[in-house]
Amino acid sequence: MSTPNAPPLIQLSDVDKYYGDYHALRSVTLDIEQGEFFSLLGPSGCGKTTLLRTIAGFEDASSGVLMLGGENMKGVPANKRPTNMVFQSYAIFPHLNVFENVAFGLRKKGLSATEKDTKVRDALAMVGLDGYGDRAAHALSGGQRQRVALARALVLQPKVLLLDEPLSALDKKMREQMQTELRRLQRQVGITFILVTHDQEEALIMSDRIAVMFEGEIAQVAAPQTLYRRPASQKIANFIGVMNFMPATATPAGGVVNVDIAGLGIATLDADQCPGGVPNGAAHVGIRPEMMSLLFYGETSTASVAQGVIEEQSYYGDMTYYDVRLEGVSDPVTLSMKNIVGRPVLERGEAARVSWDPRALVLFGN
Amino acid sequence: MSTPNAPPLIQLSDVDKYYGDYHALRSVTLDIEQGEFFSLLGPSGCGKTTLLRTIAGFEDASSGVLMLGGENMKGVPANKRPTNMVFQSYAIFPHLNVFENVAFGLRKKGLSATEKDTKVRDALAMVGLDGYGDRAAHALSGGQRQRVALARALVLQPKVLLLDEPLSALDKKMREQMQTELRRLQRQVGITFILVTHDQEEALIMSDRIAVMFEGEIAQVAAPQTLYRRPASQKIANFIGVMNFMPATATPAGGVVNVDIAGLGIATLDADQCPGGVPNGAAHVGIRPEMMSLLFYGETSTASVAQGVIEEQSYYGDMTYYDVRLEGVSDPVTLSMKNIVGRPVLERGEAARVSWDPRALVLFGN
Amino acid sequence: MKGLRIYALAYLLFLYAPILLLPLFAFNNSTIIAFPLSGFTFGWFVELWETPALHAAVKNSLLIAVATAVFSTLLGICAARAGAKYEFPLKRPILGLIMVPLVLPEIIVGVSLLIVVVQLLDWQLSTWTIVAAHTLICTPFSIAILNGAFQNVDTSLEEAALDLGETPLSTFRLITLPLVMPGVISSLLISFTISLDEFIIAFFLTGSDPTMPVYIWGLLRFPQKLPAVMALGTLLVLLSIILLSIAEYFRRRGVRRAGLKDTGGFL
Amino acid sequence: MKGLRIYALAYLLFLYAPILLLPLFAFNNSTIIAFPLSGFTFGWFVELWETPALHAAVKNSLLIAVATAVFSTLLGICAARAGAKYEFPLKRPILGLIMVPLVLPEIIVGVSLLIVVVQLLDWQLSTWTIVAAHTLICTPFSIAILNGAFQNVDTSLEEAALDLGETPLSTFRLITLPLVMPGVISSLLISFTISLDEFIIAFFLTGSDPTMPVYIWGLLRFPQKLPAVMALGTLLVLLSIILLSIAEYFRRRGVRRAGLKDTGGFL
Repeated sequence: MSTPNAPPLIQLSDVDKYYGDYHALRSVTLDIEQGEFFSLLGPSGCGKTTLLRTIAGFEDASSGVLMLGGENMKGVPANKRPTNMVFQSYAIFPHLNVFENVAFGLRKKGLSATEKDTKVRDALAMVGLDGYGDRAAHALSGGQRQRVALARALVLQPKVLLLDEPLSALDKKMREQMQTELRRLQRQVGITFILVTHDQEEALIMSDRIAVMFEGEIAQVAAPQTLYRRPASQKIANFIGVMNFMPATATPAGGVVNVDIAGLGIATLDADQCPGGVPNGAAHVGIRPEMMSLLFYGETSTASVAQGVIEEQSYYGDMTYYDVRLEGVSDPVTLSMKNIVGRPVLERGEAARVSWDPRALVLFGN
Repeated sequence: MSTPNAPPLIQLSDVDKYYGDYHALRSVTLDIEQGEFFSLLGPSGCGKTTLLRTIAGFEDASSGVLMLGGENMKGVPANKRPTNMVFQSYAIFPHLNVFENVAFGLRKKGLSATEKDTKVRDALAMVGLDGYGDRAAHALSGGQRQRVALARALVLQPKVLLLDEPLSALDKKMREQMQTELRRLQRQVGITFILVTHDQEEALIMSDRIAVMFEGEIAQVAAPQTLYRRPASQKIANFIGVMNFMPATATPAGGVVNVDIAGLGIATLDADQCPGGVPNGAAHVGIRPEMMSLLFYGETSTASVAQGVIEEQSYYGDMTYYDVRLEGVSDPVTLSMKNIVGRPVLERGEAARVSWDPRALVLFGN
Repeated sequence: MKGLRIYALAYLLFLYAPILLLPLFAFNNSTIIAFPLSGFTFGWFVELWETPALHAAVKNSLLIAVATAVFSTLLGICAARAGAKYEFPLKRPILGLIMVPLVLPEIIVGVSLLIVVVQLLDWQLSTWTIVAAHTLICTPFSIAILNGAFQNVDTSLEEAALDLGETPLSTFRLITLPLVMPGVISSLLISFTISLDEFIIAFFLTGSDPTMPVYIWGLLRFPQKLPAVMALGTLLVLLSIILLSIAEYFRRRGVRRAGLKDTGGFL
Repeated sequence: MKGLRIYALAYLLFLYAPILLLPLFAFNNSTIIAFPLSGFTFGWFVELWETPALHAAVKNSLLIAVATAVFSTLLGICAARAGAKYEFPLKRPILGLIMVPLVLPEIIVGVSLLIVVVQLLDWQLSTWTIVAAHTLICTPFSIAILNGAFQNVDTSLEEAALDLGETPLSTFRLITLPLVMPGVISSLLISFTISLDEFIIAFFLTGSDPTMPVYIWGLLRFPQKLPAVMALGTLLVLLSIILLSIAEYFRRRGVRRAGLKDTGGFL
């Protein structure tokens, strides 16, 4: 992270982008700090890749200003910008070996052969590919290609490293490993990383801050825990994980909000439980599955409790997900239980008592 | 599920399959019951698809016997077997529309046009595609193709429905939805489903029983909860979810086993905590991440407790995963905490107290 | 780059000028091919229409082209299916050797065919000897096209049909054949075109009935027939454009049906 | 299906018999082409070697073929790159029209070229008029091949090079060109072969120096020269096989490099 009074490394003000009639970016305004791990998260077609390519210089903004390191980037082509990119396809040059790929960007730096050699070697060591210099491009696995792409970009010590869904082509185990490594690498080199992803879990794990995008617009910018706990809208809440919504009536009452949840009664929420603004009248309360619990055989709870029946059960090994139909509530609610020793897994049709803490509720306007 | 004394629908005895020198199936012996949702789970190249294609009749076993509904399938071609398959690519005929695709298998059944129409309509309704009959094949989304493939197979009312990684081409949300639907469908039609998958989560959620395969061999056949809680080997434990392993010394003592875990002291385990057999001497104990807990500010526990430092933290929204270095233990252990209201997320470097229940330990021979 | 591009464009225009001149002189009211143009006429087309010998040559050429297209496509289907489905010893070299006529001078093919037919087999030269010869030079093209078409058929579609109760034969009829149909049509069109255009083999093997190119060759002895040749050429350019468009249409449809990305290749 | 396959194989053998007979009579110790063979000889090859007029024709043909290959490939690169990279009005029709000579009878092309060159432009016929004409008929092939090659180049590779500091020009030189090289070599080989084999255009446009096919045409007036033609044909079959193998090698290398599945297409 930067010192508090340094100017942001990247400043986007009112950036719009049209392709013909299609409005790909809608007045995007965003600051990204020096040294941050920043993610652009959204469904496919939301404009996140267009935004990344605009920063890289492959697309020109139709209007608006993009400042990078204090300089206006208008008319500066990709090859003159202090950014480097890791492409979704990795874009490893197939006719060059690993060393030549990594050394490619150093061609015009006027380095001696020894300096070049050292730099490439260091970059390969950094991504865990020591000794792979002579390997042909087509002999690399997916994970290795991705590392070569990283080394090739990082060897130039850019101000910003841009990553376009770099992990989407990898299988699950490899993806989890690379997530850890990318985080470690970013802490090590201290360069600003901007990651484009459609995977909310990936964004949550890796980022310092996340910008959620829908249809060319930025919907919310926040740190992972804030984004998950206090999503600004139902749409965001649904995109970042799972949330149960129940219709309710909200009555603001000085600092707090009284909420009458259909079928479940009254609860009193703090104003900070309304991240999208305090509603008045018809509203929805949301609650995450892990914030509700099943009470087993005579367990008691100081929190709110309701009676219901288990409608569906999914055993995931570490967790069990239940769809529970609560008395008086129209739609079943989904809740998750950690499978610890001695805790049974209930089956479909069994009666269930569900408890939750009103502090876990989030209130949204309709 | 079948009545207890009915013979198994499918019986494989000592089935081997060679491709030239390559030994794809190694003496597979397996019974699959009438009405079961059975999964073949394993990494790619483990022979699970070969096994499925052998049951379907696309591959001939090199040796061994395959009985289906009490009949030996030797020499019976795919078009004469009472099985139908949903292919990984869905194999929707691109030159036929949805109705024609579903009606394809009915051609030789000698049905009247009205009967055929009713059957196809019912099959489409069952998979939620009412009114899609006129849709061209190329105008379908991935999820819709998969439904057409299901309807096309189910309309023939096969004894066994074979599914070759049917969900691997779908995105995450669609995959989760189809998992629920496939389960519902199987309960509804009561046909035996055999699912091939490399996704352990998918197998756990959907199956009545799972066969885990490695390198052409069946490693374990068990119900999901048994498989997850009592894996027969470290390899299986690692493939089905995550498990921490710690070196230990085992001393069997009549019915129970005394275990000395390096750095953590003595524990006494039941014989049923040794699913791969009771070891004597050098061994490993394993424990799942969700079976360990962090103790916060002054919390106490009746279970075993150890001191440590948090080395890595991953915030997933509903859960937080911690890598904790415990005093006296060589490798860090991974544990997971549900993120409930009021529970803080600890950062890297913070001190941590970890508790676990010895009943959660599993003991493996070396 | 820009300069190079303009230069290339100019050169292309220069190259294509002769073809652009065909219609110009086909409608020019003068037997002498020279600028300035002297007036507009349909006369040369009328002359074509009123020449029975040309009609016979065209009919003969069409018959040969259709027969060649059918034979070479049938052979192409057999060879491509064998190549796509079966493994046999020396598969690559055999399929490679089939391609040899593709790159052999047609005059050599013509001469050796003539020797075989006349000197060794002592057959009468006829329309069918030309068909056999044209099939020889068209088959490699058919195989190349159909190879691509058969390889693009997803094996799991054929397996699905078997799984749904069809025999191998009915699977081929109901699934494989409709899927390779765009390739079949491409193959028919291209063999047809090659056969229709081919001169030297037809010249050697022609009996009493000349093909259209051989007939044109005969016309060239008479300078006053040149404008009629230009008119005929214009018609052939039009026909070529139509055939190309049809072939391209089916190629694209095939690509779309197979769910592949259009890589814009032509053949 | 089995019976049909055997029939197809037999028919293919029958079709290819004339080509298989070429080497047979090339080494046969008799001026008469007939069975039974009368003895083994290298004589016809020696005769070829000792004919200076043939040497001149071969040299002329090679010069024309090399020049044609280079020109049509250069044009093909420009057109294919423009097609792959830029959008311009009427792009599809223009790229389509470039393909017209591909399906036009060569005799028509030959005649109209002759008219343009001799009657309209009043140029001397020379080796270079043949080169221009051959470039005209080879360019469509070059474009078709190079189109495929350029479309297979992943745009992100070019973007990556830009991103790493290269200019568009150096990106073309360092990335694009090496990646389309297999296509370039294919295009060179195929234009070379077409030009080397082409007879009718060369026949019309040839000045004092005949090309090899035109020279062979001349030989055919003398029946006693036939075995020498067979020997020459044998050499050309060998050359064809070598060229085909090289082309196939580079095609496969290109496919492998681009990381695509080999769909077994030939061109």
